Amino acid sequence: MLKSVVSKLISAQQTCGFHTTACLNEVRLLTRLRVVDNSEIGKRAMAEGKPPKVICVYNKTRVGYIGDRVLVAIKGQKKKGILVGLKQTQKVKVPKFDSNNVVLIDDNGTPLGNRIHVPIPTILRTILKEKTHSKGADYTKLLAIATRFV
Amino acid sequence: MKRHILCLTTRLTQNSLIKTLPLSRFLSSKEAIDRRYHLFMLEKKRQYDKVGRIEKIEVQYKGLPNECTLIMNKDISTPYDCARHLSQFHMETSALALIDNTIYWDMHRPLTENCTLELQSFTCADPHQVNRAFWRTCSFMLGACATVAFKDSVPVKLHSFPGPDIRSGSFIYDVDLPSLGNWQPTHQELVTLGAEYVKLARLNEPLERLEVGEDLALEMFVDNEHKTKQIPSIAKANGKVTLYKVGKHVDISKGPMISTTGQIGRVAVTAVHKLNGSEDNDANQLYRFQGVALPTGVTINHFAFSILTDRARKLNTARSPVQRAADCEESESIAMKA
Amino acid sequence: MNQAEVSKLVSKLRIKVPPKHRKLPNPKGPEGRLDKLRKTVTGLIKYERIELNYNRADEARQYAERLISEAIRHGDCHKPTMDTANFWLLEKELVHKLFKVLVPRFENSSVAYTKLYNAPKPQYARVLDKAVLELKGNPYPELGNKQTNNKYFIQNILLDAAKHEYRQAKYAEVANKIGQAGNETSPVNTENAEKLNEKPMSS
Amino acid sequence: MALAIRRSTSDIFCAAKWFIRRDCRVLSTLPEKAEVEVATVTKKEKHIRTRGSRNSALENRFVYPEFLPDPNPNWRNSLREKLERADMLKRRNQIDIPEFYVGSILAVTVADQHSQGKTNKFVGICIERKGCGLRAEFTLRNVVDHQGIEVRYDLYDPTIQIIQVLRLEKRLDEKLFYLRDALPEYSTFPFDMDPEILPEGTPVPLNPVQVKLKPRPWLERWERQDLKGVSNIEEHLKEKDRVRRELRATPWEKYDLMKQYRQTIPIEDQNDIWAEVNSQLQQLHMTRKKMSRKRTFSTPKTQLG
Repeated sequence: MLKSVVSKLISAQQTCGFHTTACLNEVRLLTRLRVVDNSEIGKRAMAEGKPPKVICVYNKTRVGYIGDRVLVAIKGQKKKGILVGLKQTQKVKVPKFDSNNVVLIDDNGTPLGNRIHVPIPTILRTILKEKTHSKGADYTKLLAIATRFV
Repeated sequence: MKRHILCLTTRLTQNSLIKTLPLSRFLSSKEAIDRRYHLFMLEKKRQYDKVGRIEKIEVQYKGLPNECTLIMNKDISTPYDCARHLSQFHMETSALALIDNTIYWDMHRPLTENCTLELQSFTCADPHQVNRAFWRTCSFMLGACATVAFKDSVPVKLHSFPGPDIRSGSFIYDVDLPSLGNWQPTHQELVTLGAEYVKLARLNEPLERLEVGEDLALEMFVDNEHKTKQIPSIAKANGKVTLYKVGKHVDISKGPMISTTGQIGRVAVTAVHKLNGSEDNDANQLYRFQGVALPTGVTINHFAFSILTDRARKLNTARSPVQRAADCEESESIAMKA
Repeated sequence: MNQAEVSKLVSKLRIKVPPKHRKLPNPKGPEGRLDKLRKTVTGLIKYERIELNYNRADEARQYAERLISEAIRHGDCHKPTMDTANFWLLEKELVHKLFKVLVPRFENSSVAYTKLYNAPKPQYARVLDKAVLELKGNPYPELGNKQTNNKYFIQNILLDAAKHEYRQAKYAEVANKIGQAGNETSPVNTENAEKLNEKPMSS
Repeated sequence: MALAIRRSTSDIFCAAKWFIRRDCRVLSTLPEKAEVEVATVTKKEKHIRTRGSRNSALENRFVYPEFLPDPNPNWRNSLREKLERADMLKRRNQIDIPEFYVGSILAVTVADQHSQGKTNKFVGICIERKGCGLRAEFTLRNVVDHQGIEVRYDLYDPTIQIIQVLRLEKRLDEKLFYLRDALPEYSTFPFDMDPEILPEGTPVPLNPVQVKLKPRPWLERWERQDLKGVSNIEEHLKEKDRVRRELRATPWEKYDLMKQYRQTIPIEDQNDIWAEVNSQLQQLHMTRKKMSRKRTFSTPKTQLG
């Protein structure tokens, strides 16, 4: 009896039960990222098909935006990285990438690799400069190893 | 019974010498109504049979939805039949027919010759004659209402009603109530009269017209001394008396009248005034019934209608049949006019 | 902010178009909604005057207007318009009526092709609003009473007479007052009072 | 191979380039071409053009769609629209905003405070044009170093320095979002591409290329969108998807006359708008044409030199 009523209700209501809006593609906890530098660990992780996962985003909203520092789990290790390209819709003139790109760094902000093989958004220059404090980590080293800016 | 009445009518039409049956003087009002109704129907049937071979006439209809020519039966078809050929809308709304742009014709009166026909409703461009017919019909219906509203113990003798005067604010009927000495109706009684009126109107009866000879008219109104007095002067012109019938009620009126009683919409019987006439008149218990009505489809604010009813409560100053000594003739002339 | 569609050109409708459509709730969803409206539009084109619920009438009116304006704009040789007419008119002889009767009727019209009236409903009943939807130039008598202000209508005559009588009574009252005052003070004013009394009579 | 041919032709015959270009493109973009369809489409295009030529002002709607206001009456405001149109014309006086369509290849140079040279150039295929008035925007897509990149630009952004149309053409679809799921060569364009000049008076060519999609998963359900520019969509579908597509199909939508009406600006309104801006737009167009003619005369000289 109840079942039939429920089934009737469901058939009457043709809209699907889940929301169908486009997803936001935000970088949050457990998001898979793509390592775009040529660090050894990153290259191996990508080659094995085990891309790193976000386990912490170092900002207050816990949603990673461009230039944010993240903690990733990569090949059983915890590494820090900087988001250098995002899938989610960006502001005007800021490029939107087809994948969420990360460059691995150590605690001082020095990249683990010595080359980035994809383009980097130019806005990252300003963002990283702002984030660098005189006594803290120096993130601008990352810009030095970039091959191309868009 | 039927046969008896038949032979009675044949005698009457042969202008029999019998003046009045003494019995009929003492008919109760209900019996008198029935008798009048039967006589009316028999006369109507007789006139219908008299038509004989059916001839055709051409009626040129003017107006919506388009002009057309209708082939109708002479002396049988009425403007109402023409309206039935057009639409239900025409049947329900037209109140009066205009023949050849000059003569106002009842909807239920047979057409006699080739003519042009216009159907007039209450909302036509010049509704003067329609309004007069409406007011006349309302008076006529008030008489019908007065005859049936009282108990059998109260004899009711209709006197007459003057020609329609809409600007006076009320339609009236003068009724003789000999057994009621000094009756002043309460509000409840007026409401009851109004309800009776509405009940009659809702029956949606057509108003049928018939022209009869003076003798038959006298025979029909034998129980009503006022009418019998009026009839000779009415028939003076051409020996005919025009009668109208609605339901079972038959009364004298000049016409024309509207199509059906259903066209009377909002109605109120507002007052009954005693007319104080001279002592020598036989109708000294004469009462003037007053009311106000609007056609169906006319919507009016209740406040505006209350203004109309308030005004209709005042004594209508139309000429009273008992005002002066020589009023007898006048009242007849009034009745003739009506 | 959306960009306007440019691939199609449409004529402007002469009716007020609400910003959003009505859903006309239906278990079949938008398809069922259009099915409902198709029936109504077909009925409107066929009978030229129909009575129905207000919501559906208002919605169907827009579609009927669009259909007629498309037919006028493109004519009967335009394949997509024919296709649309075929979809909207469930009875196929009405397609001919649309192109052969309604298009000539409305071709030079500068106003809307349809008319929507609010229909009466019982005062204390919980029913949906009713409406009458009609094509202009239909053969039926008009719904609205054009001559509502005819002074010869019986209700207007009655009210006019009542007003006249009321004024007469007022004038008489005023005249009486002045007359009394004049009697008390001086006899000269009585003439004025009489004049006052006469004036409304003449008017 | 294809690229080589194109380079050489562009170097040698600048004027003859357009005639050969078609063939080049056929080679370069690996189209799954349906010849019949192309023929019909081009015919239709011509038909539209010839029809539209009667009313040139109305034709503006294809070239300058952002001059038409938002069709949603809740967001209409005649005064704001008028002011915006005036501002747009002022901006167009300052900078040449050329005619381009979805599918055209553009190069945009913007003033960028973040970059070292203070300017930033991006080349890509326009995959979307949207918005109206001063908020009109377009999106360019390109694949650089095997990384798909999309950049959104405001059309009337004051930081834009040059908008150059490298190849003026249309595609089969209104939006080219499916390029995100297509093989990367369909959206790869070199940054040093040369502009291709169309001869005077030719209609805007329609590129009938049909792209190949990568295997699933996809970003959207492309199979439900009735795309004409995708060739291999059926290969990747399961039976379930086809059933779902049938279930979700909305064949009645093309008959929903009011839905169409609510998405468009009626002719009468458009006529008012174009009457307001048409003369200035024409004037601008003529001056730009003169300028560009001068430039074309000068360029071969330098090349020869």
